[in-house]
This record gives sequence, structure tokens and C-alpha cells, in this order.
Amino acid sequence: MRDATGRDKMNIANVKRPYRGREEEVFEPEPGDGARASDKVTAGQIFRLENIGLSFGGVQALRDVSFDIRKGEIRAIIGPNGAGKTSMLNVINGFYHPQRGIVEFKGKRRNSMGPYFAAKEGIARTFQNVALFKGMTTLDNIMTGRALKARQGLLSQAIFYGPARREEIMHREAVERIIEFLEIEHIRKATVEKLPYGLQKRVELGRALAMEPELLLLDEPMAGMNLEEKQDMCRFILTINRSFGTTIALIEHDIGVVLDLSDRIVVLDHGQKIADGSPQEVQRDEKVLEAYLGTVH
Amino acid sequence: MKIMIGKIATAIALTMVATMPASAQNGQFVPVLSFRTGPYGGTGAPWANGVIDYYNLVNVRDGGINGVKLLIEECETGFATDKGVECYERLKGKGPTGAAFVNPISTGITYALTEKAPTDKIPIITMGYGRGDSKNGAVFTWNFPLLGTYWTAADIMIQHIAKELGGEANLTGKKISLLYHDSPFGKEPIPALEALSQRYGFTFTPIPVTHPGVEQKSQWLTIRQTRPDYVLLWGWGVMTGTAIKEAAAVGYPRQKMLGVWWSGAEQDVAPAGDDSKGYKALALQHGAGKAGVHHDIEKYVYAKDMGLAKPEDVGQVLYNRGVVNAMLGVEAIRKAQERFGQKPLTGEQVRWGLENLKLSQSRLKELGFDGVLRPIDVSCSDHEGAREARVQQWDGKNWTMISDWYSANQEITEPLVKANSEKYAADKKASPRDCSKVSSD
Amino acid sequence: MLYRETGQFKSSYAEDIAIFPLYQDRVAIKLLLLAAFLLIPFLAKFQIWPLSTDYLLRAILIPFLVLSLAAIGVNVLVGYCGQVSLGSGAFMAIGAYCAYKFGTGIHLPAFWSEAGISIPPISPLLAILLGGAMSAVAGILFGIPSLRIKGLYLAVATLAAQFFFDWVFLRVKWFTNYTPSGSVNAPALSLFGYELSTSVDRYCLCLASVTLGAFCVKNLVRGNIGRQWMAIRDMDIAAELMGIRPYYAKLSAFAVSSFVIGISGALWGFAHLGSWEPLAFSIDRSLQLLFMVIIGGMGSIAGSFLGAGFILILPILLETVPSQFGLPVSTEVIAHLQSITFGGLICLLLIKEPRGFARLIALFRQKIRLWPFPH
Amino acid sequence: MIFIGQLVEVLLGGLLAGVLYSLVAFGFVLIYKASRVFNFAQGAMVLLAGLALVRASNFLSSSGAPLWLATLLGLMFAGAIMVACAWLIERLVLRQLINQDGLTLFMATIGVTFIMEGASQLVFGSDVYPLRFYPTDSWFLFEGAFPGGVLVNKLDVWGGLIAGLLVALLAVFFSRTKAGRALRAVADDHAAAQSIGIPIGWIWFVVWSAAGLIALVAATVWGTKLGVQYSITFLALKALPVLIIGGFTSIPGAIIGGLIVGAGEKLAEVFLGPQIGGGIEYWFAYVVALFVLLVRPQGLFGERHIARI
Repeated sequence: MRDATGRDKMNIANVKRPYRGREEEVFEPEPGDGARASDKVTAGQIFRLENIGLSFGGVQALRDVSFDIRKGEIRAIIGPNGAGKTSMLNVINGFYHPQRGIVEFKGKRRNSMGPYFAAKEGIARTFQNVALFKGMTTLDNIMTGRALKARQGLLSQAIFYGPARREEIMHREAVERIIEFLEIEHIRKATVEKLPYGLQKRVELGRALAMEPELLLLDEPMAGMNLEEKQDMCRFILTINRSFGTTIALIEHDIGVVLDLSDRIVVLDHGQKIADGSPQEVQRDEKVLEAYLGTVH
Repeated sequence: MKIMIGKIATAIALTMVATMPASAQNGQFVPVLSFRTGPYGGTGAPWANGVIDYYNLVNVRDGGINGVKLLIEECETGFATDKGVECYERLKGKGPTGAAFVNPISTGITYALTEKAPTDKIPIITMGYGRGDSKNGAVFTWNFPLLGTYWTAADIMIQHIAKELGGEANLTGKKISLLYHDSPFGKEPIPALEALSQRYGFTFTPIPVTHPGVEQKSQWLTIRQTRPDYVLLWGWGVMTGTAIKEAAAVGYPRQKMLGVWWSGAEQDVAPAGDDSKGYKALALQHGAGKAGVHHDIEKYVYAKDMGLAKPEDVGQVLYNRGVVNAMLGVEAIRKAQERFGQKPLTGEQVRWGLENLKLSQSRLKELGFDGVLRPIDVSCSDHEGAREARVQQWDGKNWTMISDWYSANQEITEPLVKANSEKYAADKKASPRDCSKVSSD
Repeated sequence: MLYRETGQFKSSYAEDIAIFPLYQDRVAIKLLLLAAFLLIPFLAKFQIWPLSTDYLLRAILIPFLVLSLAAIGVNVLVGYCGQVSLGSGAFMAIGAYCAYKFGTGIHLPAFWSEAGISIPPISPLLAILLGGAMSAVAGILFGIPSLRIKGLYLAVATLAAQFFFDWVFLRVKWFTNYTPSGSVNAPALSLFGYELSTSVDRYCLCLASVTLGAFCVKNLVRGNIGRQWMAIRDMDIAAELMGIRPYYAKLSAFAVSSFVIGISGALWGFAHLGSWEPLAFSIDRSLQLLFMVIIGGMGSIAGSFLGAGFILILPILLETVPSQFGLPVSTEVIAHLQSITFGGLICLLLIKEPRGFARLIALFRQKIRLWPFPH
Repeated sequence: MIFIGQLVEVLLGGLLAGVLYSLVAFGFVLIYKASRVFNFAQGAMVLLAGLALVRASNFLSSSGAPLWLATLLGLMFAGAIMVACAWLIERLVLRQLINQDGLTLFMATIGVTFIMEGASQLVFGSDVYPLRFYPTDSWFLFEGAFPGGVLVNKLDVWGGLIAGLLVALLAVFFSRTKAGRALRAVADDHAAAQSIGIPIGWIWFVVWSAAGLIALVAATVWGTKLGVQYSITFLALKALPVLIIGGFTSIPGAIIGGLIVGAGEKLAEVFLGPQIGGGIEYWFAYVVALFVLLVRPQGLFGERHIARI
């Protein structure tokens, strides 16, 4: 799938002319593009959690949670604060190791996997409170996403001229396409710590995309954004999913956004799964209503 | 990047200050490398005071050496090798003819400068320290360990112990430990002492003390357990005083401790107070106390308020060592002037003066060193010039000589000198001079 | 007016990732290198002021170059990878002593044969490189704790390396070829049959090594591995989740850093001191190097040079200046005043610009870019 | 039998010597607790305190004051110096560097070290000044049991007592006094502490003064041991392994660390040293510390912080 040249039909980083449409157009898939609304339902699981139990000392973060993510869908994880949503993401990309249960990714079953391994296998994520590399520029931040695809050894990098330079330029081109797609050209050379929050979130998304992931985890991608920032972010997420077929699992508090975006929703409360299904089903579920939506009305 | 240029420029501009010739005035430039600060400042300062006071005396009393004034500049080395090298580089070119000679007053710096001396043609005077093998002038053309190296010292110490024990025979089976400063200075005597232990059949154990020597508890607990008959002390600065205190704490008799001549000054026994009573140390010929020269120094230097030391400190052990050190340098220049004329001389010319330095008892008397020094006779094959020392003891107030003169037994030191100096020559691919052919006229 | 980016368009990524994207900078660096490689040796050869004496070469420029190289090495570890180390002096020592051993020939007693293993003396240049390599190996070993220990705890832990190697080179006579004093003399510095005896030769050797070292390190830090180091420095957890292996990033930083430091240590011994004992690489040296990096600017190659220059030259100035103006001050007083002024300047600089000279320069460039119009 | 005697002797001596390191370590801990500053200047502070004390009391006694009075006034003078010093440091350095990262502050304290070393020696001189504060002779215990008995140095015992006293005082200070509680708050979170109206500057001043006074106490002990002189500053380096073993933030940790380091290095030096050439205690302490850190990266008693994202 991902060879030295990092060619990968299914990814922005390699689509020569990135899709720049407005929201309504997004729903019409491009020719030759794998992901369609119809075959999503039938598409197989890419990721599965089975009776996951996670606790810190005495505190039970997750109790016997099971759910799956299907290839090409947008999967939302919602729930009140402290429901264990972020813990869930941390389990998925191997930052936390559950005491009980099984993690299955692309058919491989294991009790847990290390973060490096998860990343290598194609899981990328963004973070609830931005975790960018503060001292580095937007460009460098996104370039770090290419770390896994670097093939040149220390010596050749030290000499630089020759293969190392060629590789560097190749990755740079890929990254530039992402920068263009996310419309952050103007802050390319800016140090990220000085950027406004909304832009930082975007850069972080870019960094995750640079990894050309198969499964993209977004932890509250729209937290603290104003309306049009949110609209932009929605647009990006949909494009990434619809046009490039990247599977997405996201945590979001803005219920409106979640209902619009996601194909299926899992609802957590106090570390337990209380509902799982299409937006409509979840909306109708009493447990959810009282535990969660109830508070909204 | 352009800032870099700027920086280089400023760097140069700023250091010009240092590269400018010391002064246009005519005279013989004598650099003084010294350390008045850092862990060894307490013992470094009196030495430097002695040196400079004597130079000033020569300038004030005799108007220089045969009218050639001494141009003095001091540089703080802090007893650190790299700093010492920087000082040397800064001072070596000063004055109309460059430095006459250099006193590194640190074994580490001596080693570093020994590499540079042949190219710079500046002799190195290491009076009572430096490389043990540099006695061999055939190989070490530029080094002058006047009045004795540490190998000389080691031999004399053993001689004294033998005397106290009532004869060399009684050394056999005795236990002698060496408590040494873990540095080139402290390690230098070890080969000599090993040779001696084989010759006389006493067991010799070296015990290192890590720089600067503030922590010696474990060493002294070891000594307390092994109960050596004598402890030789190769300490410098804080180490000596601490050693004496720890000795008192573990109840080791001070009378059985014998320090090298760098561990036998007022500054060494002061911190321990009464505990140091009875502690013995070698005296590098001179001891404490005043002689003719001191009266001149007081009359010409301190009367004019040019003295560097506290007046009451004039005549202390290390002060006197500085004075002697300076005097030998001055006399070497005087000797060289006999041959090269009464003008500022180059280091190379002064080197000849040093190699042909001969001071008779009468000459020493004239110089006011009567009873301070014994005759010295330097030659190509013998850059030490003298190998004599006495033992002094601290009675709680003063250092008093308790022994007669010893002179080192060449049988022991000479093979070492030969072996090591030849090895050095081999490593450097240098061919030793043939001393029989070196002219001394 | 002179320092303008406008009108310099980059038509390819290759141009954009060049070390000196700006035309003016390229000219400046060329001039600088020209001066360093041609002008200074020329002046020295013909004894033209300020190089009429070789004081400037021997006591300022050579140490400056060598310590700059060391500072670059420390900067890789501390500045780019964020692993504070107080053990740099030890790695200089390893470089120096191993180079010495390779340069003077190695004999390892072996249990299976009387003869043991013997390696004849090899060319000093090669020996210096091998010294660096040895230092890199030691660097990796002592870097392993960094996978678990962080921040100041790590800083103090690195002192273990410092004191351990101080001791090794004091005590293990094998390293010093059994010299009675434990002080070693570097072998004659000859390469390809030509003896580098004069200070100009040695200066050129150091200059070449520093230029090469700076170039290679710059390439590393602007490339993939450099980004990995900085990622670890800025947020190690996130970096790991991005697929950066902490142990690879950290240990490679330790290896590169100690390699460069080791080379500089070997140069310090061979080209500068000529003869040395472990005290030449004591804890003071480590602190001095850390200073250079922090004063110069963490994560900046140019900063390493500036820091080295500042820390090396300032004390010398502070003590030469008064004597030049014939102030009747004893060296003791000068030494104390010097230490006070030095400490004061350090504090002042940290207060005014915690990011060091490199940052000041960046600001200055911003200014002259806009000059004469402030906007 | 002799061996056991020696073992006990070395062990005791080591433990006590370790406590003397703890005396210096307390200053570090106190300051780190309150300001997250790793204070490299602690050694220089001991030197300054010692010089001020010995010079002042010598001056007074030489000008005819009775010894006890001279000593007392000397102590007060030195204490005043240390407090003034703390005030200056807080004003001129710390306050300027508030919420800079740890490394910058660490470097700043090295700068302060240079200033202190220079200034103190410039003002009070750089000779060796003997100090007689505690008895330096020894007891020989169990002379019946072991030939020669087991040596215990009175000075070390005094040091131990004083260290114990200090720990008690500091414990009271932290738990009982207002300043102490405020200090704990500051340690946890500067911004929060400020927001609830704790004057951080004042707290830091208090802490640095306290560290200064601890330095004075350490100076009386070490000055008696070594004589007051520049080399005392090297103690800072002996105290560091004590710190990382105990953890930067724990006073009892400093004591335990001291005991481990002292006993460990002395035993190693006496029994292991001779086999491998001696002089190993310097690095041995650090290697022990290193291994402790590998097991507990925050030291034995340091505060643990959990990585979250």
C-alpha cells in the first residue's frame, strides 16, 4: 500500500489536484473514488473493540465496552464529560493499554498495541487540547507526519545532497498539497505556538493527514471554534471521508454537528456504552435522552 | 550570518588588546603565571607574592639586572591547564625580546608547555615540581626542574624514615602508604616509591584523593585499619589541611606523617590548628624564616609600600619559595648576560644561562640567601642542579628544621630518569643532545 | 535597504529548503568562509597584525573553533532534542583519549593468547574520527537512561557519565600508556605525510572540521531526523503517537551529539593542548559548553558559534583590559571582578533574552529587513 | 572480628558523612519545592555564609569581644547577609525570570554562583580560615568487642543532630505555619497561588532566606571540618546525587538520600576501591543515583507526574 514513494490512491497527499468544492457538492463522489454512501453499510469492519475494561488505580475509565468501526464510515463517540470518550480514543491508538478485552484492527486481534505500532498500521489522530510541536513551524509540524515514510539513513541525511534531498522534496510536495487543501498556505512558515486556536486545530489535522492514515481519530475537532471555522472543519472532514475514503472516528460535543456528519454514533456514559446506532436510532433512545440529550432540552 | 562576521571582527578587535606588545620600554620581560583564586588560591598567592616582591627588589635596589629592568606581568591560571596555556600564549611574546622563561607552577601546565617550549624557544623553570624525567637535559632541553623533582623528594623522604627507624635495614617489612592528590602532581612520585619499596623491601600502598580533596573520610578509615608505619602526604591546597584533620580524627599520629615540600606551609597546618602539632614535611632546602634578602625586601619594597604580601607574611614557607624561584631566574638571566651582553635577552639565550647556572656558597651569601639555599650547579646532563632537602616539623607555632641535609641517592632515581626520558625522546622521534659536546663557556 | 527578501522568488522547493535561502546571506557566508580559509592564514603566514604573534591563533581562534564544534554537538542534544546533559566534558575526554590510543597504537592483552590484540598506530586524522566514533558509542550507552528519566533528573544523572569517565582516565593506566604522571602527549599531528606543526596548520585543520561538522549537523536538523528530535523535545507523547520512536530519536541524538563532541575533544587534545590530563575535561568544561549553547541559543547552529565566542573571549577580555590601561589592580581582585561580571552578564542576558543570541539576531534581521521603513 | 568492626565503623562513618551532605541538600530541596528552581548556587551560599561568619567573629574577637559574643554576633551578621542576599536574588533575578522554563532558571543560578563566589571572596578574602564550632575528635566505641574499637567522629554526630533538628523544624514550618502552607500551594501551581492572593515574590524571598540560613548551618559544620575556603563550594556536587535519590521535592528524601549515598560510597571506597584503584566514591554516588532513577524516575520520594494527553 505505502511504498517508498508513499503512493496511495486513497489519499489527499497524493491526489494531484485536491478537491476544493463547497459543501453541497461534496456529496457527489468523484469518478474513480472508492467510497460511496451505499457500499458503506456493507463495508467490513476495520476496527473492533471487544469488552474493553480500563481502569487507573481504583477509577474505572471504561467498563466492558464493545463497538466497531466500519471501513469508510464516520463514527462518532459522544457522551457527557468524563464519560470516557478520550480514554476510548487513547485505547484505539494504543496510548492506553486496557486491562481487559480485545482490540482488533484490520483483522489482527491483540490485547493492545503500542502507539508507534498503531501509527505504523495507519491510525492517526488529533487531540482534545492541541498537541502541536510548539517550537516548530506549520510546515515542519506537518512534515513530522511523514516521519514514518522517511527511508534515508543518518549518513545520507547528513550529506543531504542526493537521495536525502530528493526524498525531502517528495515529502514536501505531498505536504504542500495538504497545506493547500486545508487553506493554510499563509501560515506555512509561522511558528505554531503563536497561531490562533482554530488554525492550530487545522494544522493538527494536517499533521494527521500527512500520515496518510486509514483510520483518523478526531478528538473534539471543533472545540472552541466560531461558526464559520466549524463549517470549514466540517467541510474538511466530509471531504477527507467522502472523497478520499479515510475512515474517521470523532468525539464532538456539538450534537448538531455530530448528527449531520456521522454515519453511526456510539454513546458512552460513566465508562459504559449506553447506545450505539444510526443518528436516528440514537436520537430516539431513552437512555441517551435522559443521560445526555435530556440535558440539552 | 553577517552577524557572524561582525562577531569575528569584534573578537579580533577586542583581543588586539591582548596581542599588543606589552610596552615599548626597554627591559627583560618576565611573565608570572600564578593562581590566587580557586581551590588552590590559598597556597598559590604567597608563592606569587614572593616572586613579584623579589623582581621588584631587583628593579628598585639594583635598577634591574645590570641595568636591564625587569618587566613583570602576572596572569591568573586558577591552576587550570587550559587557562595556563592561554596565559602562556598571551605573555610569551611580550616585551622587546619575549618572555625570558616561564614558571608554570602546576604539573599539568608544565606537561602542556613542555610540548610548546621547543618551538617557542622559552625555557620552563619548574622549581621543586614538574616532570621527574626532565632532569635529563639531554632530552628535555627546555625544562629546568631546579632544586629537585618529586623523585628526588620521594627518595629523601624514605631516607629520613630509614633514619628515624635507625637504619635502612629496618625498612624491610614496614608499611608505608602514600596519600596523594589524584592528578599528575600526586602521581609523579609513585614510580620512584615503587622502585624504593623493591629496593628496601617495605610494602608501599598508594591511596588516591579525588580533586580537590575535601572528602577523605574513607581514605583515613582505610589507613586506620591498615595501620601503616608512615603516611607520605602528597597534598596541595585544601587537601593537606583536611588530611591532617582526618588523621587527628582517626587518631593517626601526626609524627608519622611526612608531607612533600608542597604540603609543608603555614597555610596547610592552619586549618587543623593544634591537631597539626608534630606534623612533618620536607623543606625544599629553604624553610620559613628570614635571611638577608628579606631585610632588603622589607627595606626597598615594603618600605616603599610596593609589597604584595601582608608584611607579617614575609618569610613564610611558600613566600620564600617564590623568592628563591625568582632569584634563580634572575641569576640565570645574569649568567646569560655574561655571554650575550647586558641587554634584554631571548628565551633561548636565557636557557643557556639556566643550563650554566652555578651559585657558590659565597655568591648565595652576597645575594642574601645565606642558610636558605645550598650551592647549585646546573649542567646539560643535570637540569636539577641540586638534590638536597631537610625535614621540618610544625611545633604548633612555627616550622622548625628537625633533620640535617639529605641528598638524593642517584642510584634509585637515575635509572627512572633514563628510562622515561628515553621513552619520551623515542615517542617524539627526537634525538637527545650529546651533553659531552655541549659547550659551557 | 540592503537586506531585502522582496524580488527573491523561490521557484522550487529545492531553493526553499536551502540552508541560506536569502541571497544576502549566501554572499555573507561566502565572504566569511573566504576570510576564515584564506585571509587569516595569509595574515598569519606573513605575520601581519593582528596575527603578527600567533597568540590570536593559538589562544583564541583554535580554542574558539574547537569549542564551537563541541557546542554544536551539545546543541544537537540539548537544543534540538531537549535532553539536558551535564556530561559533555566526559564525551570530549572519550574522544581525546580514544584518539590518543588509536594514534599511539593499541595493545589489548587477551586471555586466549600471550600476544593479545595489537593495532599499530594509525594516522592522527583517522584516529580523531575513531575517537569520535567511540564517544558516539558511549553516548548511546549513557543515553539509554534518557528513555526513562526526564528533565533535570536526567541532567543530574548525566553527571554520572562525567565523573565516571573522569575516574576511568585517571585510574586506568592503559588509556594513558602507563605514563608515570597519567598525563599524555598527543602524537605528532601529521596527515598524508605532511606534519601539521605550525599553529596555522592546526587552525586550518580545526576550521575544516568545524565547517564540515556544522554543515552536516545543519543538514540533519533541517531534515527528517531533525524534525523528529524537535518533536520529541516539544511534546514527546504526541511525537510517539505520530509514529516517531522515542528511543530511536533520543539515541540518535545522543549518538550524533557525542560523536561531534568526541571529535572536538580529540581536536582539543591533539591540536590545542598537545598534552593533557583528565582535568582538561572536567565538570567545568561540561558547564561551560552548556552555557555556550544556552547563551548562544538553543536549537541554532549559528548560536553555538556565538555562544562559544562569548563564553570563551569574555573572561579573557575582562582580565586583560584593566592591565592594559595600567590600572593598579592585583590579579586576584581582577579574577574576582571577572567572575562577578561574568555571572552578572549571564543573568542579564538570560533576563533580556532567554532564547540567547540567536534570537537577538533573528529580531535584528527582522529590523534590517524592514529598514528604513518600520512597516 | 576485625572485619566486622571495620564494617560497622565504615558504615557508621558513611551514614553520618551522608547526613552532612543532606545539610547542603536541604537548601536545594526547599528552593525547588517553592519555586521549581534548581539552585546551583547552594554551594556558593555555604561559602558566603561561612566567610561572613568566620571573618566577622574573628574581627570581633580580635577587637576584644569575648568568644561567645563574637560568635553570636558573627552568626547574626552572616544570617543578615544571607537574608539580604535572598532579597537581592529574588528582586534582581527570579522576579525577572518568572515563568521561564527550568533550564533558564538553572542557568541563571549558575550565573548567581559566579557572582557570589567572586563577591564573597572579594569582600572577605580567599585564604583558608579555620573555624572551631564543634569538637572534631572522636569516640572509640565497643573497644571491648573490636580491637581499636569503632571510631565515631564527634563532628559527624553533631552534624547528624543538627540535620535531624532541621528536618523537624522544616516539617513544622511546612505543616503548621501560614507561610509554609502558602509555600506548598505555590509549589503546586504558581498562577493559581497568585490568583488566590499569595504573594509569590514574598514566598520566594522567605524560601531563599531559609535556604540561606540552612547554608549558614551547613557552613558551621563544613567550616569546622575543612576550614572556611573556596573548596567548600564543591559540596554542591556531592549533594546532587543525594538530591536525585531522595527526589528534588522531599526533605525526608534528602536525609534518606544522604544516608544511602554516604554509606554506599564509603563502603564502596573502602572495600571495593582498593581492588579497582581507589578514588571511586565520586562517581559511585552518581551511579547509585542513576540506578535509583531507572527504577523510580522521580527519585524515592519525589512527586510523580502522570503523562496525559
